[in-house]
Amino acid sequence: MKTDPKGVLVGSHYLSGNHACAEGALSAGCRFLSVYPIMPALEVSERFLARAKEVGATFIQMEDEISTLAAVLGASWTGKKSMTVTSGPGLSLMMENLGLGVMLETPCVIVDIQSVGPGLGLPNRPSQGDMMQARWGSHGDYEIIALAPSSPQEMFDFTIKAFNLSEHYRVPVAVMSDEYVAHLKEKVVIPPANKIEIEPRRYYEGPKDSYLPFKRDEDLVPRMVDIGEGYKFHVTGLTHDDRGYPIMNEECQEYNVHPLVWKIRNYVDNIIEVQEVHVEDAEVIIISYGATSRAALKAMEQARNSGIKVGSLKLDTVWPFPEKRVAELAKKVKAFAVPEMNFGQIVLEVERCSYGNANVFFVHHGEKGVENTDNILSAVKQAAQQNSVKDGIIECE
Amino acid sequence: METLKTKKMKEVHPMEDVLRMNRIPHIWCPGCGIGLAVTAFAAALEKAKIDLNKVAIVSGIGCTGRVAGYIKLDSFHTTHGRAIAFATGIKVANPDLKVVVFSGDGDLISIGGNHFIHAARRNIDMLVVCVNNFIYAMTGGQVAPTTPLAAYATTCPFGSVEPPINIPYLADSSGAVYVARWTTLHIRRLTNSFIEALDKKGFSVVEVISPCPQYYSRINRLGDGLDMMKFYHDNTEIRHGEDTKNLDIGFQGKIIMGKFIDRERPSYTERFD
Amino acid sequence: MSPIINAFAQGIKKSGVKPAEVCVPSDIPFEPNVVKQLGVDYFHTIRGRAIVFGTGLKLANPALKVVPVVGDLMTLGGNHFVHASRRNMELLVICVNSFIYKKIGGKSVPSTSPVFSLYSTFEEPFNIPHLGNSCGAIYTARWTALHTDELVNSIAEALNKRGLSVIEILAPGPDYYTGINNIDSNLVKFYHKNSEIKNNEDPRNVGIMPDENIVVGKFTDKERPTFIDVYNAQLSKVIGDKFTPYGPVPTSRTGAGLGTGKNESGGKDG
Amino acid sequence: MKANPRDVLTGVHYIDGDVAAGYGVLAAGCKFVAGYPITPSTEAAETFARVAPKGNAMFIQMEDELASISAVIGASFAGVKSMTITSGPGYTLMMEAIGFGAMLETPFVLLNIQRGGPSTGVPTKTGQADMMQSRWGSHGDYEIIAISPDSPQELFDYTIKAFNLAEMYRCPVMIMSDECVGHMTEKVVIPPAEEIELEPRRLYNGPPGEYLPFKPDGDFIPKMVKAGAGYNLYISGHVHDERGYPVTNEEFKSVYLRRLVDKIRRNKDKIIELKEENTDDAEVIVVSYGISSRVAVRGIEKAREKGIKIGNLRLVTVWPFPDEKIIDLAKTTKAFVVPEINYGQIAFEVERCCHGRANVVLVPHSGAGVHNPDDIYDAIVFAAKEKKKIEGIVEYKTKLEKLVFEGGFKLKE
Amino acid sequence: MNLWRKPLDLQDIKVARGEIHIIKDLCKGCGFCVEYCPKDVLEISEEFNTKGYHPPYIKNPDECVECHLCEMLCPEFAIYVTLKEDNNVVKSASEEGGQ
Repeated sequence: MKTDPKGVLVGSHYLSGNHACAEGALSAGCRFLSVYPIMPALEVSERFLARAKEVGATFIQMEDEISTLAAVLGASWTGKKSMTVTSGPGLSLMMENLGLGVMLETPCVIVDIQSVGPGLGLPNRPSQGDMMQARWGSHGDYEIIALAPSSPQEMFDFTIKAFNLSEHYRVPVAVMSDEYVAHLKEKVVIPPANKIEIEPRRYYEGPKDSYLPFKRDEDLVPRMVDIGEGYKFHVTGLTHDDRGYPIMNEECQEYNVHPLVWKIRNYVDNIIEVQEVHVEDAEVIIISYGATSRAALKAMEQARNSGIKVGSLKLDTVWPFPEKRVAELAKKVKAFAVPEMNFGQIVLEVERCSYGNANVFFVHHGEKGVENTDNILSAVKQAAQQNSVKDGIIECE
Repeated sequence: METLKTKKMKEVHPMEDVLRMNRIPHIWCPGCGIGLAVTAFAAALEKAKIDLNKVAIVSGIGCTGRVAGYIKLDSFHTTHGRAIAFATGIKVANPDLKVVVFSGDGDLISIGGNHFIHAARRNIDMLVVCVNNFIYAMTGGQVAPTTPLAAYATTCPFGSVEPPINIPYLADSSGAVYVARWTTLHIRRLTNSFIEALDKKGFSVVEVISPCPQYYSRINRLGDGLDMMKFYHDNTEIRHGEDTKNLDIGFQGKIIMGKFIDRERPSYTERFD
Repeated sequence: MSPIINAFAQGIKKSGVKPAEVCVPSDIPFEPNVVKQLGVDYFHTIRGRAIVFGTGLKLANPALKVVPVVGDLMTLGGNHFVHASRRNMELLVICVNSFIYKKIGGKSVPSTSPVFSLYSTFEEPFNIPHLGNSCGAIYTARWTALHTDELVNSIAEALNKRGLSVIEILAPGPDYYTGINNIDSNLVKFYHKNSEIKNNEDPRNVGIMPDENIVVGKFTDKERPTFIDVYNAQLSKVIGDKFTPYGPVPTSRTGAGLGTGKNESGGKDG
Repeated sequence: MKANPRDVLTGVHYIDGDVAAGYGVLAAGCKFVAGYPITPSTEAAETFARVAPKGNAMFIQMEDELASISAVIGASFAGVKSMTITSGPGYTLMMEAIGFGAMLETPFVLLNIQRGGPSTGVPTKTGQADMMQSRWGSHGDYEIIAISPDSPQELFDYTIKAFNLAEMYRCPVMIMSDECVGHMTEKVVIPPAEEIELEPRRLYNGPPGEYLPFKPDGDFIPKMVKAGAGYNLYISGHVHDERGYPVTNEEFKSVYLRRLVDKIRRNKDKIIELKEENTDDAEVIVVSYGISSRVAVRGIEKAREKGIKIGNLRLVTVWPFPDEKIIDLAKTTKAFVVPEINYGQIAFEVERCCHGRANVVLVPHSGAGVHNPDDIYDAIVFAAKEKKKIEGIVEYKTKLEKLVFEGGFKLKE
Repeated sequence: MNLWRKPLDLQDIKVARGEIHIIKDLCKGCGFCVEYCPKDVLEISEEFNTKGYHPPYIKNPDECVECHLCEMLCPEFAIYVTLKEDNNVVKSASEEGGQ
């Protein structure tokens, strides 16, 4: 399905990541934004609000982040594509309703502009410290999709993609950006509406009285209806059956929760997207995502110039994690270098998926500036010289 | 009796249009008043002459939180305390809908207190039904912000030490446009209140005082549901338009009921446009 | 130093409370040198939780004077304010209200984007004294940052109240990104000029309305037993002599505290 | 330091896990508990509320979980040991403040009686699906300690240990129990007070002028003072330097943040407690924690009877994860079997530390119940027979899954 | 009826008579209907329903004046009243949807 041209600001623009994100949302057909102001995500809501009237979108500033996501879930059930945007502390507060979103299988998008944590941290400095939180932050078992854009253009593209994934798999999708990308200004090309493919909502189209809100299709995703159409359905955050009625036993828990996990895990190949450069002959591969991939690609070029065979694997989709691809590559290469703006999160996943076939070097990145490649280069050099596989993650000072 | 038995399978309650009869019997204890609040609400829905397809009901967690599951509307059982926030999203995204939040005192006033006062301030057009049974019953009888001073609960084994909140006063001071309080015994007046409130544009609050025979009454030795109903009969007073600051409820003290606030204020969606 | 901090420092001095006993949990950043000059203990908490952080401090050591200074009292922390007032937790809540309202007194007021302000332009702000009063606060007052003397007196008075007191200070500017020192002086002058003092006014009537003068003054001043008073009274009633009252001996005017014991947990340092 | 006899209900009790935890809290010298009712953890809070006046302690039921945890952090800074009690959804609400507590290096304890999730899930029945959340649930980088007891006796013992660890490492300590243990009634022996060793608060005694609230001692951990004692504290949830003043310069970010993770990572050996059985020459090792470890014993015994060389590794401390131990064991064993009441959390950690040397068989469970020991036995047999190395986790298909998804089954309310 | 003056059309006035229907297995025996029936039509029976509660039975069927108070005061939706003359009020079970 093509998108509604009303929200698409066709042309080539010079936009910050945050503004590109707002444009991406409007282009994807998002018509409801609920926020609580938090640095460094403010510009998304400003841009959205400025454009809301002409596009016919709704904007509400709620009293806290808890209610923000609750309102987004409510709005999504009225048939509007909905989104919220926040930063680390806000994401922490949203976790409970994220769980509700997973349980009600509500499509919605959460944009997280990561800043340094924990606690109040540094609200105006980039970080990638919420990556594990996006996957594990709410209680109970679930799977989620998280994308990591590395430029304003990707902020635009990935926001649209996030809406599409979210409608297709009926799961909240997180766009895990960071302060650097959010405030970085670059050229963003917005294609015309007929070039933007969007995923329509998976509506139920049967007789009204036989609608079952959690009856799963072949691909384990149930179909939705809007509020106010006379379906009179019931949904609950409790463990429920197909009708959405709570049942408190082991069998129902299995029946309800296992498909929540399967509907993502069984389709990882369709969901995951990675960008690979020079991996064919690489001895060392830099695995990166979000803003760090900007430095990673630069470091790769620099290392190639100095004669080290380095490749790059950029994770567009961070969750679900591209386990298979990393495992394949691990057999071919000597080592992975993983630069992250945290003290080790995705690198643990890389360690897990390399199955002892390659060394894993962790580069604590960002101290000298996000685009600085010194640390990555020294890690890459170290990695290229290391011929035996060591136990555990090797941390580069 | 014989005839009743033979006809039984065909019998349907007149409220089956608005209730999910296939889920009833419900989970509430014998003598619990939540069922009465639901009866009154169901009766009001039938009498209010509104398009039932356009009504959404949202509940939080707790005994009253289960109400959404028994009413045959588009119904949502959400997280603890977030019913109003969830409903705000529904209402703002689609202003054509009538949104009702049906939840308990702990859910709406304790953990959801912030959403309650903010929705009242914004004057989001919704009806909030707060069933007040003075205790957290679903988790086994913990002290609630409505538990009267010196009443017992499991987390205040020596009597509650916190003055209870006056829900109508809180709603009034935050800007609600319609505030009423009834007990479950005053079922017809409660029904009429629901009808009025459903018709009202803006944030309306109806507090329903309800017996909790299994926890509140048992811990405080107040008898069963029927005893509580008799208590309501003897110790209530109707005072329409009473100043909301006089509506505190003491332990086994007089309960003042009535319609206290009925005013006009532009609602959120009106202001937004 | 900003007028608020100045008034706070003088208020502490005037009240006779030792600054070392004062704890200030706050969600607005204070400059380190400001805290040094005040001589208090300062905690920069997460957004909206200053009051509950203060509740923890107070209950763990009832000898402390806890003064939550909050910038977003009524947004994230609204519920905590309601319930702390209801419990009558012994706190002095200083609410630095930096709402930005588009039009006051017929004149246009400089306003940033509505996303930055705590209230969107099409929403009515809370009447904080009224809300506080309705939930059970024993002392409510509102001043602009330029009502210096009144503010100092109010702070000094409220510091010696037993129970939840709330002082709303109208001071556009400070929030958790710009800090307490960053006051928009033009706007606060404007507020000061367009305000009118009405002490003991019914808090119900002091809502801040567009095109009307802002009512400032002291609105509520009453006595009610505090949370710890009621706790001690109720438990001694139920348990009897075996019960050791919690906290230090209250210098009670309300007569609710019956305690004789000393506080074991907080104690010596206080 | 010994426990105060007034706080210790010495004797042999027949109580459930929640109550045992409540007694443990008091015995550990905790003087402040803030909580909010949530099934299935309420009994612990109720117990403490009942015994609190005996120890001159304060229990307060706050308006929500956000308030509870913030009050607990505040109380800890006022100088008393404090804790909160919750379950899944409440735990999730506490996430922001847990990170804040970690940032301020606040000693406090959190008891999480896990239930079936996600969202409201199955409130009255068990689950173990918050394990990863306890480590990763808040934003930013931090480390915590998590303990998983498997009996009411352990809930008592490890509650005390949790307080000791919290005071020693100045970090949040989570007791990740579950509904099954919480509501299991067993014999609990409470020793006399003089046998209970408590870790006192690491207080600074020097003059106020020289005190730096975040200046670490040799072992990475700074000393504390009580609020209101004249030290003119400046404590900030922002990234801060040793004085507690906010740092805005990015270059110092890791200088001051690093210690939050290092103080746990470098003291790992001292923190981690494991229970091992026959792991030296085992061909298959069962790695389990909490209630699953008790269920696993049945499967293990059955496997042993059949002549399989089987080892048992029980994680008492789940976080920090015993990486080195698993790495070592992976060198000698063929496979790990990980039964847990979720669809794979700790199993991922085991897989990570195997480095491809041993297979990892996950025996999942939906929650709302415990494993069928036969499932664990079958998984052990499978793991023992499997000759080749399998990449990735082998997810064992449980009897429950077959029952529910393979034909003819109808859900009953 | 006690009337202070006999209306002229007394012959034409009919007091509405109701028929009470009890769905016994839904009853939890709270006794609200018995207590608050203005005409004392109902009484708790000795028999048990499938859940082990004592449902009410209709003691004085002719006394019912179709006031519906028992229906309104039943928290279990287990009792309802129809007008005796008009049996069409009873709806068919087939309308019950959503199963």
